[in-house]
Amino acid sequence: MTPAVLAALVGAALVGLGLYGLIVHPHPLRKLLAFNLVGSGAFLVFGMVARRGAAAGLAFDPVPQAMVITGIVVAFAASALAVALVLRLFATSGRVDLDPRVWTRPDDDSSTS
Amino acid sequence: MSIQTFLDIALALLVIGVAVWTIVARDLFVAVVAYAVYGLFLALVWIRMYAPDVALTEAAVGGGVTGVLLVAAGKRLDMSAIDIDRQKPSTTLAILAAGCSILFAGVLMIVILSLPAPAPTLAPQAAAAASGPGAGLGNPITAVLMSYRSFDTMLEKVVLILAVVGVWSVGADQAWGAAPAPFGPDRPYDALVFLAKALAPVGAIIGFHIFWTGADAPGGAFQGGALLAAMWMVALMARLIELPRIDARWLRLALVAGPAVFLAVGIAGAMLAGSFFAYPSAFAKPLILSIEAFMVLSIAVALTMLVAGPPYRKGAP
Amino acid sequence: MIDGAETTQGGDLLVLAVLLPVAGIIFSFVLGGRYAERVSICLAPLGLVLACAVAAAVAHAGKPLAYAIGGLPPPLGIALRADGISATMLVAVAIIVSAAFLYARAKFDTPERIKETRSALTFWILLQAVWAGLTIIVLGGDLFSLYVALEVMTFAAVPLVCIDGRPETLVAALRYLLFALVGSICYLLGVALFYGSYGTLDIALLAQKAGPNLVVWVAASLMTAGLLAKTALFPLHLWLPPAHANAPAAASAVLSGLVVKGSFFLTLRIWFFILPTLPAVGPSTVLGLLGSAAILVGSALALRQPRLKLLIAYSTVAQIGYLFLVFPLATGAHVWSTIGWSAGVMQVLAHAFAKAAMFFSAGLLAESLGHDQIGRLKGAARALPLTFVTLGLGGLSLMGLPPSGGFSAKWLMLRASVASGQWIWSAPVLVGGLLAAGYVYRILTPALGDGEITLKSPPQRGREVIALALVLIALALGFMPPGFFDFIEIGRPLAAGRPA
Amino acid sequence: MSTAIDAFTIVCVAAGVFFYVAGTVGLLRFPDSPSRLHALTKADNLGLGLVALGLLPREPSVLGALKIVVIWALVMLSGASTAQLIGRVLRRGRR
Repeated sequence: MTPAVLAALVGAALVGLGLYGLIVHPHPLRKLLAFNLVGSGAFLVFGMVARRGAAAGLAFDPVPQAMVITGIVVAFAASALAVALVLRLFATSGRVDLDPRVWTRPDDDSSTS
Repeated sequence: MSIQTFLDIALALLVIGVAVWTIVARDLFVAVVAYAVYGLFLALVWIRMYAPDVALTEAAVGGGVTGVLLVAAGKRLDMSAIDIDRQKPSTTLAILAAGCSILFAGVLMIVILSLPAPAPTLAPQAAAAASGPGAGLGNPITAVLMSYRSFDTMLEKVVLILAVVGVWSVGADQAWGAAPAPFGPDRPYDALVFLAKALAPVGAIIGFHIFWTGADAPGGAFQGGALLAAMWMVALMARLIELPRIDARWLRLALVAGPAVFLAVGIAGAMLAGSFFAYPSAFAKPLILSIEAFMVLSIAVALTMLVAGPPYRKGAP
Repeated sequence: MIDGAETTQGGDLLVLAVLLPVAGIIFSFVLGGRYAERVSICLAPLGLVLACAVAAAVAHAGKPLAYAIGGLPPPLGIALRADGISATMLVAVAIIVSAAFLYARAKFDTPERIKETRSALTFWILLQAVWAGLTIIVLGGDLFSLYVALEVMTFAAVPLVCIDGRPETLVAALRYLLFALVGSICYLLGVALFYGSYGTLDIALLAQKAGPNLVVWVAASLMTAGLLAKTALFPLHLWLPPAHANAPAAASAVLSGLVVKGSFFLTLRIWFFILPTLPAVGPSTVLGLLGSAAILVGSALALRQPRLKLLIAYSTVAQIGYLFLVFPLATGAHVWSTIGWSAGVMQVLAHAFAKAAMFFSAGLLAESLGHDQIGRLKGAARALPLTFVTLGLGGLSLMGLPPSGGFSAKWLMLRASVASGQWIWSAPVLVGGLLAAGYVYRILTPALGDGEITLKSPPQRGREVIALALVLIALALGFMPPGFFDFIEIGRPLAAGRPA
Repeated sequence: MSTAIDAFTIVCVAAGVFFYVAGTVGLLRFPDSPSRLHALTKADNLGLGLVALGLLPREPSVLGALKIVVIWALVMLSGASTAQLIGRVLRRGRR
């Protein structure tokens, strides 16, 4: 087994681990951490694909590596947006539950337009 | 077993161990710190995959800036975790989740091991193209990002702008136009001030260096921009400088500079080189470097503003 | 050279169609304030003209348009392509987004003497971003570009949901974001596996290379699962109703009518364009069953909602279910699969226009009455006649009664299920129609009855007309000439009469 | 000549690794946070310094050697500042 395949297997394990965290943890920030684990696991799979494509004097295929760089930046932007939402939710309501039952009021009269 | 294999396996176990810690940690803040540590180890894995560019990005963006973002948020949300963590997941849910996750990871592993060999690759084309007349860049990743997949790279900058708009949009109406909340206390520790004064200029130079060598060696706009953002944040924490108002014209211009110049050069390519986003072959390298210079600016500003959060005014709900 | 890798005549139009909204975002962000609104309003007609030009060029050429960006063809470069269905979607997107721009002006204008407001600036930028994302999704020829486009759409749609800042909307937005992000990562894993197998992400090249093997099955399943989370197909629909019901009406219309169709469109791309020859009876049946369940569950829940916007949002869950019947009804190179394909496209269009019109009307109703409680609508039809005409006509299309696009779609679905001998799929179509009649009836009956209604503000004729215009398009879809159904087959592999 | 350089490198790096191990043992075994911090910073500064010193003669270009020195200096700077900050937090916590 090459280091690249090993890393991809680690990536698969990280994806599984992150999924578990996403399902089990109620706190949105914990869910976000779990999502980031899933994301980095997926990037490792890309990394293996890049390393396996080593050819023509290059130690890696640059195309998937370029995609990982794009992906990392996008994942960071997503984290920033999620953090802003969680902090605002906490500031306006004092709680961060995602459970919809907490937020449904039987006499909801808010007019949304 | 060679020593290198041993080290690889040890690193793999370490990464998984820290990841498990992130998931199972009791305390929200501990989990966040574990994640920041995880980002650093992951950068080592990327080095072992012969991906120094990704390792730099992962260390700077994935570990560093994301770490700052999450640690700051974790500190402010510590209180919120107390009542929500009491809702322990039921054992059935936990077992079900574990089963699903193991199944998912298992299938993924089987597929990874059954990928075809020899692996398909675009490396020869990319290598030829990067050093060819079209680009003249020594770093094939920069060539791919800035020339062959320039369309994706431009869109990704648009994503960053949208993320900034999204983060600003959750602020209070009354705070609109103001600066985000400051990074640190009004009277920062002397040690931090010293660190910022000593580190920020050196770090900024290194950031520019990483961007500049990115054309031919590992590095580039993302990594350089992330490092500049980190240095700006250090200076902000020490309150050497203050965050700009979000309606400042220069801030808006800096945020769009990268994609806007990219777009302009792309459209000019239609007239000068016969195709949208084509570079005239004589000017390919200088054009790419100048686009990247604007991108470094946009990335550094966007990352910092994303960590800084929405505009803030005392007393606004 | 491979077909579809070279730039064709008229390919420039595709790049312009993508760059127009992107430039709009950049200008709006820099100029700020009320210029964001002006930029949007100026660009909308240009976008519509471009979309029509693309459609005309595709119809004229009789084959897909393509543009290799930077003159660098795939696999190393990226191509944009427009075939029959993407040109059709492009026009629909341009019309509905333009309508949303016009409709939103009343609510999201920047008042005089204020330089810039939070909701106005962000709303206009984000709505243009939704437009940009959808444009790239329908024209993109590269699976990774499509990933970035999906993210553009997510980053635009999520803040739109919580633009009014109440905690409920923030929770809805956060749930939406988490679903969408996990969906993106699943999609991305599939992309990695495709690249690892074939060394390209170009749709046309993959279509030539991909064959039935384990990696392809898993990659396609992962991508489909991720896209289903974004499309909100049952049982991944939980995020949709609160998100769509809480967004401002102009945004809800675009989210419900178009954004969920964006990720659905990519599932079509995977199964009908990349893997058309796969013996996909199993996956098609699963998707058909999930769709059927969505129709039943969504409709049943719509019957129980207390608020009009929630009802319409649950109706979206049901109508999304219909879309997935296209998989069992159009997979493979059968004579009847053309009928199934036409049915699917018709359902996409009819639902997009009808649902946008209904959300516009629900927004107007809520502004005029100060609430949207269905229990308190007694006599509202007399006070807001035009709004209720629109709601009624939209309901007509949702139920599948003639003459409407909804009727054509459901009629074609029934025909395809009969022609293919898969009678089973006619059951959800028929039951769904009955349930839809039930929930439309729930809105209209009290409104048409007697009752005292006090309006907080008078009806706004201009905005009512915009909603009415959209619903009239939904009805007009029922009269599409046969040429239209030939048009949407352009570029589809395995289209009837020309197997690959 | 090259043997001498090799020997120099081996000695320096081995000594550096020794300080790392010692620091890590201290981190794990010392009873309270200030003494753990003490062990850690000493190990980092000295250990990394020796490793850097050992690698210096192997670097062909002056620029490369300069980079190694800068890395060492940066780690010392950040290590010292972080230790200060952690120490401050600890003192505040005890009060």
